[in-house]
Amino acid sequence: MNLPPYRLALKGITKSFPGVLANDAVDLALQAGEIHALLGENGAGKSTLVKILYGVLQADAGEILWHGSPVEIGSPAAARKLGIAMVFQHFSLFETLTVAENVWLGIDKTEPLAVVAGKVRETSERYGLPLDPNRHVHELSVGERQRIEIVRCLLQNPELLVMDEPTSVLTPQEADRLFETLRRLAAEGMTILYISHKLDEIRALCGKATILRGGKRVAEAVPAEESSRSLARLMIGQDFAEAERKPDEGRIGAKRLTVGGLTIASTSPFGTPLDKVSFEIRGGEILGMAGVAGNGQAELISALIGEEKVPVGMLALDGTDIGDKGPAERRSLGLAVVPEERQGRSAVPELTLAENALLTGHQRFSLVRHGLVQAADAARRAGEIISRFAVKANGPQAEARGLSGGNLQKFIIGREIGQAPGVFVASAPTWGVDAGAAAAIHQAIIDLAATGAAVLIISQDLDELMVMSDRICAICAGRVSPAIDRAEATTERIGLMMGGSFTVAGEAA
Amino acid sequence: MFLDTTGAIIAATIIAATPLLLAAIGELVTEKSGVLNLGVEGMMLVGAVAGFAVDSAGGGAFGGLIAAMLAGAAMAALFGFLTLFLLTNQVATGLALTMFGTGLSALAGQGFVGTTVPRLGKIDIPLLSQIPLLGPAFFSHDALVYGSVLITAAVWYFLYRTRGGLILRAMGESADVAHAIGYPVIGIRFAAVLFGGAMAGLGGAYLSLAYTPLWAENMTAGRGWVALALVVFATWRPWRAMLGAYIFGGVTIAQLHVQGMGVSIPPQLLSMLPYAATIVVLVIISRDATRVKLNAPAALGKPFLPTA
Amino acid sequence: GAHADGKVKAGFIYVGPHNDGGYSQQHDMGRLEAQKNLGDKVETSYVESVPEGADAERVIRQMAASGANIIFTTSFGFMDATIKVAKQFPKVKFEHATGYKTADNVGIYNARFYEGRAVIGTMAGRLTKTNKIGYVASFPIPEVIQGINSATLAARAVNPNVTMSVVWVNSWYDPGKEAAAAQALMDQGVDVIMQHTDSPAPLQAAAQRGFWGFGQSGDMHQYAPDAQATGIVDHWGDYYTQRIQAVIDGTWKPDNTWGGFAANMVNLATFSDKLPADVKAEALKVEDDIKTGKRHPFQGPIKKQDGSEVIPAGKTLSDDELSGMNYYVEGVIGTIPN
Amino acid sequence: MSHKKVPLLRLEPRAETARVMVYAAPLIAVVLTLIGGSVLFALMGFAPHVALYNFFIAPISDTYGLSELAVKATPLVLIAIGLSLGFRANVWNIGAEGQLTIGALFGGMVALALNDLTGWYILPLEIIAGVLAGMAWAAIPAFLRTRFNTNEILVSLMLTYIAQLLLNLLVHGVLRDPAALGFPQSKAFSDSTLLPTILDGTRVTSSTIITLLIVGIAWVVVAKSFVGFQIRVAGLAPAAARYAGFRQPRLVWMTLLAGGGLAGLAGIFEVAGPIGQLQPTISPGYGFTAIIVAFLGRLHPLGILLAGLLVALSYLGGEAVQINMGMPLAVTGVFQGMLLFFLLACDVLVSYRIRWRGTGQGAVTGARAAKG
Ligand SMILES: Nc1ncnc2c1ncn2[C@@H]1O[C@H](COP(=O)(O)OP(=O)(O)OP(=O)(O)O)[C@@H](O)[C@H]1O
Ligand SMILES: Nc1ncnc2c1ncn2[C@@H]1O[C@H](COP(=O)(O)OP(=O)(O)OP(=O)(O)O)[C@@H](O)[C@H]1O
Ligand SMILES: [Mg+2]
Ligand SMILES: [Mg+2]
Repeated sequence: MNLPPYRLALKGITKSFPGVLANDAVDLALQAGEIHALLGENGAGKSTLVKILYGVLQADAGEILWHGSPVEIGSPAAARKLGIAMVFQHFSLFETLTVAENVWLGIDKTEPLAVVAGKVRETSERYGLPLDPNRHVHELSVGERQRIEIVRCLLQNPELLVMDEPTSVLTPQEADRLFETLRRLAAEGMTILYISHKLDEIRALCGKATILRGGKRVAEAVPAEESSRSLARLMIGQDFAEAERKPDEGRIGAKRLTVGGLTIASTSPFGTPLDKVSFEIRGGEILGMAGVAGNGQAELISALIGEEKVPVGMLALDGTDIGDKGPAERRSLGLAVVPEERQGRSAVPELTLAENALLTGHQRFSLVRHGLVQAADAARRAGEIISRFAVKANGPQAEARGLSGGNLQKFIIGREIGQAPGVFVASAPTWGVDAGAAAAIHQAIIDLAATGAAVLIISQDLDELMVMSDRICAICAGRVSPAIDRAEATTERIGLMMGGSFTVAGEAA
Repeated sequence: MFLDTTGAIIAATIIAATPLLLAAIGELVTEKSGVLNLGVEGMMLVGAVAGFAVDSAGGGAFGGLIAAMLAGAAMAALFGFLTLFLLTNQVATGLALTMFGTGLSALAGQGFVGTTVPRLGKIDIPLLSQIPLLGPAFFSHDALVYGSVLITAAVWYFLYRTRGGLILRAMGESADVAHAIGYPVIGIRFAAVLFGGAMAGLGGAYLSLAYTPLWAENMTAGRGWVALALVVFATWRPWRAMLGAYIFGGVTIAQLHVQGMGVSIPPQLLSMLPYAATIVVLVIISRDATRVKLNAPAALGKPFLPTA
Repeated sequence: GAHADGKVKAGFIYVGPHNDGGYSQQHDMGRLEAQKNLGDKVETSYVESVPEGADAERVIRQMAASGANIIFTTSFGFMDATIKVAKQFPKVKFEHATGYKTADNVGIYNARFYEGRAVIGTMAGRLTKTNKIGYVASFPIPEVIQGINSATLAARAVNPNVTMSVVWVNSWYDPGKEAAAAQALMDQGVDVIMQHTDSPAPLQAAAQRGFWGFGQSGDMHQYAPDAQATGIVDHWGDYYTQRIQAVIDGTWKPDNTWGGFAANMVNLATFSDKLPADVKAEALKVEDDIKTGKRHPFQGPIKKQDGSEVIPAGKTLSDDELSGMNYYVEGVIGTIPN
Repeated sequence: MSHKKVPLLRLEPRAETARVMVYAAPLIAVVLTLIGGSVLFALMGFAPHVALYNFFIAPISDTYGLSELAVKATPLVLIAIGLSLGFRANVWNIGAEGQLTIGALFGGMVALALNDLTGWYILPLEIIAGVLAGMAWAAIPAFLRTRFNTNEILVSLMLTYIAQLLLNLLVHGVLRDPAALGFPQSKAFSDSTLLPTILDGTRVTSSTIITLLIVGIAWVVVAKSFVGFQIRVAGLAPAAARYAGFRQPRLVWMTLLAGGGLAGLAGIFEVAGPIGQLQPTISPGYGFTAIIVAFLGRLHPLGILLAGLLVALSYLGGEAVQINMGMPLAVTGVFQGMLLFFLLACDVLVSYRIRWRGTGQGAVTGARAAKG
């Protein structure tokens, strides 16, 4: 073997957390100019592996070879010095600082801020990722925030760029543009290690894939030669049932959720106000709402939950005005809403699953009597959810923070669906969730709709919306487009709607 | 006469505000890094006694000030070790630090009761100190008064004009993010805590070496708590902390003048004024939630454990 | 009631630290003096910084239970606690300073500090060039008001143009605030500072400007050797010696002692070397006149601020009238708060 | 930013809280305090074993001592219970001292107003007045926080100074007993306005029983009730509380009022109990010490009860070493601080394992196989 040494080789990387072996003797080898996918179920150990590579975590055992020689990567600074850059799964940006300041903090050169700002502008333009270096991060959309991360990496001219689930927050058009950029970078010789749950993307973009399961490297594949389903099978290790929507047979019932001219200011100073949002959903119907994060979804979810009251006449549930009712009252009337933030909003990480069942289930599961919590009942309910939705957890007394993202999401969806809501709203129900778990969640939602519930799914994942929805609309800059039938929906058309090209009835074009 | 009195009131205000300002600036830096240290009063007391001890042992005023900073920093190091390395609750640890500092300073100060040291000397700024009204008000003070303004300016410059300051503010924004991009969060926070302690110590020494050159148990008389309030009052901005300290000092001095002129208002009511004024200003400031949110360190008081 | 070892145990309860450089320290010096005078016949102990709340009773009781034969409780706020514990320990003698409640085994004692203030008032009247004297005061209680009035009367007796400005700092001990109060007074034209608060800060503030000041509680000479004209020194040593001796002798009876110069309970502090000789001589003369009864600090005629006469010429204020004093005499600026 | 070194000491979160450590940690802390205290006392020239005996054993070696422990611990526990509810919900009331003062003041004013009457209703009235006054004082930060978003830590702290000055003003003024020769104190409370003692020869009153009752109630609230659950959620994850529909402002109000009410109750208990009148000083800092008690008790009612007793004992011990050994108060202050630090520090063992350099941590180089 007289090939030049790999640009990067990992040998036998092992990392354990209390109770979990996150990486178990993982090997990985990357060559110059390749785009390499790292695949695996939730909790397979992908992020852990790349954090070790970037010096955020230290492996318990194993070896890292950079251009063939062993290196110790003690900190991100050390990684950057070698030429490794990384875009994190969760943004590592400081909200109250400016774009330039964020970039400045993430690079090691001690150039003055002004110089860095200039370079940000220049680089962002060169790669088609426009950014104003003087804006504060909290003012920016999610897509723009991601650009900061990428530009920050590019400024260091890295030899290896690691991206952990970068496209989950982008519109299809934005994602396409990102892929172009990545291909160009690879062509210029950069190595890219790419993590995503979107298998179509992987197949289009990556030349090779390493697959992790339970912390072990179980396979290597050429994505272009696989189907999404076969890749998923490799990840899960067994076959799984994809969610299926039966053709609509007399499903559509009476109007259950009516949103009419919903206009509210955002409570967060950096949010998007809602502007005359109108739509309605009938029993048995699933409405999909596409949109790039930051276009008013958060405000809409918050208004639907009841965290923010809305004026009379804008929100009705089964014909009853609920605008001035709080979350608990709405829930008892049969409205269940699942926001996209799991840890800390729809679930409390430090509490047990039983207590998390109590969180929203106390009324419809009747878990409180005479002001006292019925702990045994709560545990029983949590147990039911766990078994019905195949949540991987050590029973009802397990703490929520110990669950992987996908499993916690199954538990939350299960908790809400278990309360047999008449109207069910979920935002990004399968965001960052692996294929198997996503299928299970989809199926549960479809089954709920089949019982006559009205469902709204807000998502950026067009594939998900295409599979699930009867009708699809889009949200952009606080306005919601009219819904179109799924039959008429194409990726291009929805992409345009997400970009704001639509006319709302009664408005000038 | 009127000019003289006004100048004198301003000068007295500045002097009364200086220990508050020093302690508040230190705490401001500590809090900007995301750590809430309620032990300012205790650190001030230990600083006051250490400064006095070294000065009276022949170390001179300068030696005393250095000692005060070291002593304050040592107390802060104890706090930092407990809260940053052992993750103890910051509120409780800060309060315990104040109790401990009160006892420790009393113990250390036993030999110094009833003695005095030369008061920190005044430095008249040439020419400027000759200007009527402004001269005596602003340009005829001891070194630490000028020092406190310079420190405020330096802290402002550091926080808002240097990379180090940006890093420090970033720690207070999100320890997790800072850790993820590779900053030694605990080390930086520890340094900020030490700086806070050193400044609190200096503020304490201002009392025992300049304001009233003597040592007495508990001589800070609650000024550490006022300094804490000033930090929030200032929405974590150095210049506003200075403004706040001067307002608080001004109200305190003004009420004494009012009494001296024979206006008879119960002294208790007058003594309430600075506290009531602080509440009023806090309310006015915090009504604009956005502003507060932008300036308040988002991670303030939150424990941080790096994953390793 | 001595112990088996022949020693009488005497306990002291202080409201501040035993070395506060002021009020409590003077009591502690009294304790040490008694200890020295009585040698092995007595064993003394103290508890310091006892809060004037629920804790006082426990500490006093603890002291009694631990075998003390006589207990001196040295702050006004200990009065009721003393009475309560005294009831439970009829064999133990109690002495309470500055209060007014007595019992079969509780005596009271205090010093006529206003006598000292007549001396320093006289000196201040002579020393002021601006004819404005400043007074840093703690709380508007009769004892403090007596001092303000006594000093004002004495000052105006030698210099009728003198006025007295008072600033209440609402604390017995807050050096910073006391200093600020003195500064404020001086900024308003005062050039002699008196104080009825315990820290040397007002005196130091006066010294800083080259003005005269007077110490309080203890001799504050060392804080400002030039500026302390003199001061009022609480002196409890003689009294404590006598009372403990009475316990040793078995002659102790509850008493109400209010002593001044004559009883050696009030002393004058070291005089400044810079003090004009005539002023010093006059001061010593006033002290002597008061000691020998030739002069009373509250000698009629005395007028209130509004000009109304409190006491006509030829009469003096009785102890009862003094104890309830709640007005300013002519020459004091402002009115008493409350 | 340099290469990261393996830190000398490192905490590793436990997968689950360690049951054993819940009880062992305080014991370890006490042992460490005994060792540290011995060194301190020896350095100061006192025989360590005598000092420790006087600190921890002598004060409670007879019934009277035990009764005094109850007297001292009662306000601490009462206040800490109230504060702990708030702390659980991230409501930082550090102004209990002021709420205590106001409770004592207004409860005391009712007592003084009814001083010449007799009747069973008098005590309840003054107690209610005390509680309501404490609540009212805590309502100020509650209102300002819920309405104007104002930081309650500072408002409640500033209000403490104002409360003390108000008390001072009134006892120097309108509430002053005319017979007290101008001294700042009110008339003594009459028997009908005083809490009767429940043990002859001691100062223990029904306040101690009521406090124990409140500890019990608080336990039910915290451990069993839905309100307690809501408070916990609000503290752990405010966004989850909003999502679930637990009304945040209501919880802020509730916990602040509970804290203020119990502090006010402690205040009226003090003046209608051991003090027996209004005077400028009522509390030797109970409101602040109780904050530490609350944390030492891990915000749990039963823990608070134990912590309150321990802290109260350290005060009695401080008095005992002064009387019996002539040890200056300053030394006991340092010793107390040491005790608190050790207790706080040892609590880390409950949720974390301490790792020293060299144990359980491998470097990337060297393909040492490690087991998870
Ligand atoms: N800091 C940590 N402490 C304890 N356990 C952790 C920690 N970080 C990760 N884990 C656990 O290690 C395992 C691997 O996690 P990792 O984040 O690497 O998975 P992943 O493959 O990135 O999953 P996802 O697709 O959900 O992002 C999981 O079981 C996770 O719960
Ligand atoms: N070095 C300096 N010397 C004098 N004044 C200064 C200096 N730096 C800032 N200032 C002024 O002092 C005031 C307070 O400064 P600070 O930095 O605390 O707030 P700021 O950043 O100006 O606040 P904002 O952004 O809300 O206007 C401002 O008016 C600022 O312009
Ligand atoms: Mg991941
Ligand atoms: Mg600025």
